[in-house]
Amino acid sequence: MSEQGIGELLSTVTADEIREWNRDHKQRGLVDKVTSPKEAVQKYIKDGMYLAIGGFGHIRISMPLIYEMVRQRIGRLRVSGHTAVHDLDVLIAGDCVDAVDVAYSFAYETRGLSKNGRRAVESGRVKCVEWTNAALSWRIKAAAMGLPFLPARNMLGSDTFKYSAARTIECPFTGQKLVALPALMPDVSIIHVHYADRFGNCLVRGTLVKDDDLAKASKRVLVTAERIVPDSFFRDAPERTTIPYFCVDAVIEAPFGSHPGNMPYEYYFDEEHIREYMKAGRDEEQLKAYLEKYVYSVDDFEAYLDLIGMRKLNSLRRLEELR
Amino acid sequence: MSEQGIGELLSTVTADEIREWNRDHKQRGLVDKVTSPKEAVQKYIKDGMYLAIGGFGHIRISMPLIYEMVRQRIGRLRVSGHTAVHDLDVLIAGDCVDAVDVAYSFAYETRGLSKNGRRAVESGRVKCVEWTNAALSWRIKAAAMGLPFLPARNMLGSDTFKYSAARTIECPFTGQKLVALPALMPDVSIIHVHYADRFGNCLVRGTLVKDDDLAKASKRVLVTAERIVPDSFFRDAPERTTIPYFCVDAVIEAPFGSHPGNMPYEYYFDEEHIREYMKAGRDEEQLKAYLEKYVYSVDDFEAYLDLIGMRKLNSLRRLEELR
Amino acid sequence: MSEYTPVELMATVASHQLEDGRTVGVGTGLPMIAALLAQKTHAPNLIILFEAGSMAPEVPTLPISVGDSRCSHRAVAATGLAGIMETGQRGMIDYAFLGGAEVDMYGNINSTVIGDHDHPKTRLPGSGGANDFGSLSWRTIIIARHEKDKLPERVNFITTPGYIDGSGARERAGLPRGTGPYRVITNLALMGFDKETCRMKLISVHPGVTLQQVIDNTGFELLIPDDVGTSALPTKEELERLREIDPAGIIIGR
Amino acid sequence: MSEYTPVELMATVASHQLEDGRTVGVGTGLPMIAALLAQKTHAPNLIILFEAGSMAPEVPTLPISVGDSRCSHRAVAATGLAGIMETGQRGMIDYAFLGGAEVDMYGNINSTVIGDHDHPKTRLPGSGGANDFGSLSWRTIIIARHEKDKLPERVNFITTPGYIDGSGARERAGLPRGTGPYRVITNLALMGFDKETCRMKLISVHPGVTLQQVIDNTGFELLIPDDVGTSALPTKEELERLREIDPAGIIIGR
Repeated sequence: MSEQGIGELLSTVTADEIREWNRDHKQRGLVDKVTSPKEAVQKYIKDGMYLAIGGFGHIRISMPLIYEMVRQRIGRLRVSGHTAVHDLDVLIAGDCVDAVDVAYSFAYETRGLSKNGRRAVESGRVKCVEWTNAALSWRIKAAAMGLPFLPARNMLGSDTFKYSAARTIECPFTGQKLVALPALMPDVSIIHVHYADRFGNCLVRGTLVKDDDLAKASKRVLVTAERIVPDSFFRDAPERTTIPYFCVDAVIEAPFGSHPGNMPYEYYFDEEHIREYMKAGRDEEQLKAYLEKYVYSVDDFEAYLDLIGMRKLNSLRRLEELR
Repeated sequence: MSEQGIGELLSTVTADEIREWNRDHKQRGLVDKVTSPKEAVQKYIKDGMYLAIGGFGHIRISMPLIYEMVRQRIGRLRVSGHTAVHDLDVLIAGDCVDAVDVAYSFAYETRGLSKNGRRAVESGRVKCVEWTNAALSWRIKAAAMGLPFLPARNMLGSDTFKYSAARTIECPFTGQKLVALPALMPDVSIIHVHYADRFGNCLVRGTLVKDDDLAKASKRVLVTAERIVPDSFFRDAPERTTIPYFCVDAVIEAPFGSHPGNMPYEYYFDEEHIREYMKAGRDEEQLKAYLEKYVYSVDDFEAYLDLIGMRKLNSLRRLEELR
Repeated sequence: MSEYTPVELMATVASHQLEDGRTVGVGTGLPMIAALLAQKTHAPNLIILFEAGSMAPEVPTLPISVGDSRCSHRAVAATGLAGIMETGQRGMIDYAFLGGAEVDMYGNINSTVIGDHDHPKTRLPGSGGANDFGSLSWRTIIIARHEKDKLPERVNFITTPGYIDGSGARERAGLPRGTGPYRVITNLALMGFDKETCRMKLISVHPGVTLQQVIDNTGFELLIPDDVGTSALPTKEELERLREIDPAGIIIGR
Repeated sequence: MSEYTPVELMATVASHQLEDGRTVGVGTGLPMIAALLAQKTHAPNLIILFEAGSMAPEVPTLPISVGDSRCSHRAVAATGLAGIMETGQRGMIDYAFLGGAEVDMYGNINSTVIGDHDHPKTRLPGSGGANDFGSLSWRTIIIARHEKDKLPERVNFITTPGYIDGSGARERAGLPRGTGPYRVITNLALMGFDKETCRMKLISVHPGVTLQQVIDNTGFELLIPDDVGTSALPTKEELERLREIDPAGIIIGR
């Protein structure tokens, strides 16, 4: 008999709904999609949407779009927390988030737990449904494949399963018990990449986390890129395209776009800034002051980088290159 | 109620059997795997095995290993026919094959049907089970993912389903009818790639067909490569590794290894040679003479290339480059 | 008016079915010619997907295989069979463009076998990606020869499902809703499908062909509406483009 | 004998559990230190996999995250979460190396929540890749603090299943056969699991620690065999290597 978790499915979709969205809303032709964070958030991100973020929480995250969501006071988001770190934490600080599909959230890995994230959950302000990193990846892969679910062998026998919205099924060939993971089609995803062309073809260097599948699975995909390159970059060696252009709705040029996070091959963490943020997170007032200084009172991401300063940014490049 | 095809499952495996094979037989360490086609076939390919071939039937196929199987008179193979063309046809000519999981087989695309392949099926010498290109890809992906099956939405309502060994299932979330495709774990796969290092890391340029999944899904993987490169080639940009070394059991250097097939970015089809072969295929005696000349009476693939000649090989490079 | 061959006419009529800015999964042979022609005429932003993994290539010369290097030439992305068919499964492929040895009144296609499956009279190549494209794309366009035994009431073997046995049958079988055969192009006529019965229905007869010829060469009762038209003649420009695409006449010379 | 901290001892004891030529999926913090130490001592061909997608990297300096650029430095391949966990699901990951806030007598790990799930006393980060690694790898090695409430009879919340509630429970739940917790390393002792009952069993007590201290600081009845040994002291070479791995003492200085 099928078992099922008691968690709420924060985003539901059938296989035919996936198909019909893609038929009716995704542009196929090669059109120029270059825009700004401000316009992209205004156009594509609404209160109450289900959001997924590329990268790994504090590595290769799209900070221009995260700051812009806070600046535009987007609210009531549901967020996929597959190793969410600084990305989710800033959105929680900006009071943008109602619920999280948690795999790893509210913490900063070796740096410890986030006071801000914990406070939001422990006060009941942010609701949690439990999953795992692989489970969220496979849920996204299901939507990318146009399937209503994928089977897997994780989560079984755990409270993680009990507090999820997964079910169990039997393999039709072997009778083996498996977990069934429902497809996850985010309303919008934001992904930071190394190179993109103006149509939206993207290359990610280093680990991919799940961003190829995420781009295929999402209703809308907003990409920020360290550099915009001519499309010949992709056409000359098409095997290196991580994300094909027709998945992408907006392209934004954003050097240092993962700051204060790490961008593999480009720059390492700004530990000083992350410490400043985490320290502010201990207290609501200090956190407000942090947001006032770095988000609300700056016009855009470039003005934010000016606050950080070129000397610091260059030092992060040297740090990344182990110099 | 579950429906099921009447075709024979030519290769069966459970999820735990996949795991236990990989635990007990796949080398994890970085060891030098460079060898020759002769030794690789002697060591890893036995009569009656289930074989899968990388590439696309006449594009990026491993001819050194195909010729070597014919030369060593390997028999009773069952073969995955996901766009099988010249690869399968030569094995049928050499009487190596008993049964085929057919997606596309016994034909040469725009060049027409193969007399040799058709004769083998119509005489009852080679047995067929029906699948589709995507179905075989997803069956292989299931094994690569360590799953006993994958759901999909193709094959339904067709005689292709009826003469396959697929089943139907219901989605546990939506009740939607889906096809269930059983995992396929080939006993051995042969894959021709652009670059490999001595440990077995590989890069495939151009279309991948399904060779990343195939390398993960197979019990044994024998790789031929246009060029063997130092492992720094992969370590300098790890996102370009198509196949990680621990999937691979043997590495063979084989420039022009897809001849007379196409190798993207390297050389185009040798149409003259393919015509010679297809013409020989009209008649058993002529086919024997072809095999005698190009396979049995040459020692190895390099001696075969000498029969083709450097002038021809160089012209195929120019043809590929549209010069 | 220029001279043209029946295959050239099929190619031009076929190319007219494709819309600009849409995606199409293309099979070997005439479908490939027709898609390339559409790109060079009314649909420059038609996006071609080839099953071996190529997305939006700039095909430089006529390919021999849907997986050869001409098909991935200057593509924007190179993936694999699963990558392409998952793109279709999630609803991103608008048109599938397929050939077939037999096509029946419900648009079912046979490319597997004539005669008994296990003791075949003629073994054909099988589905390849045809069943996948035909199951997962929104609209399937089929190219076939117009002869009684190539257009039978019921195909010997359903390799690729059309409307199977009529209205609602695809959805009952579990296939994605809103999909199915859209056009059939033969050497004699252009056909579509009746919305209600899902049966094949004449749209236009090719120039120089009579309605009676069409009826006589169809192996089932073709629906004939009142407003049957005449297919457009190939234009001079179309014929020039076709001869650029296939200068050796490998396909169009057949 | 050199001076060493309890964390350094845990790291060396942990590193001894890893075999050369095997694969290990490694979590953040002490597991990472222990795996890097094993590579620099007895297991140079130990293959590390990090969940964000890195395979067999040459880690140059201590990473902050399992997904940062130090973890994919000169890797042989860079894939993603699914790529790594599918490698585990198909049986290619020999060891998983995890930490946890609570570990119980059956090796179940809690890293999700203390108190009621929906109204938690303490919210922890959740599974991350721990449930995946712990479900899919052959042998799970766990690092925990040896205190009564960190080693309870039953964890508050099973984030990552150990033997659940005893023999056969993993297989009944559908988890891959032949998998489960293998070792638990604390600041006081090294423990394994009884084959029959699947309960935690003492292997060795760390130097300077008494058996009674271990018993007093365990929140359940630990199985104590007759042949309890003493854990090996860190060697001078091991301590030197450790201080090369974490020169700032970020982990080992805790």
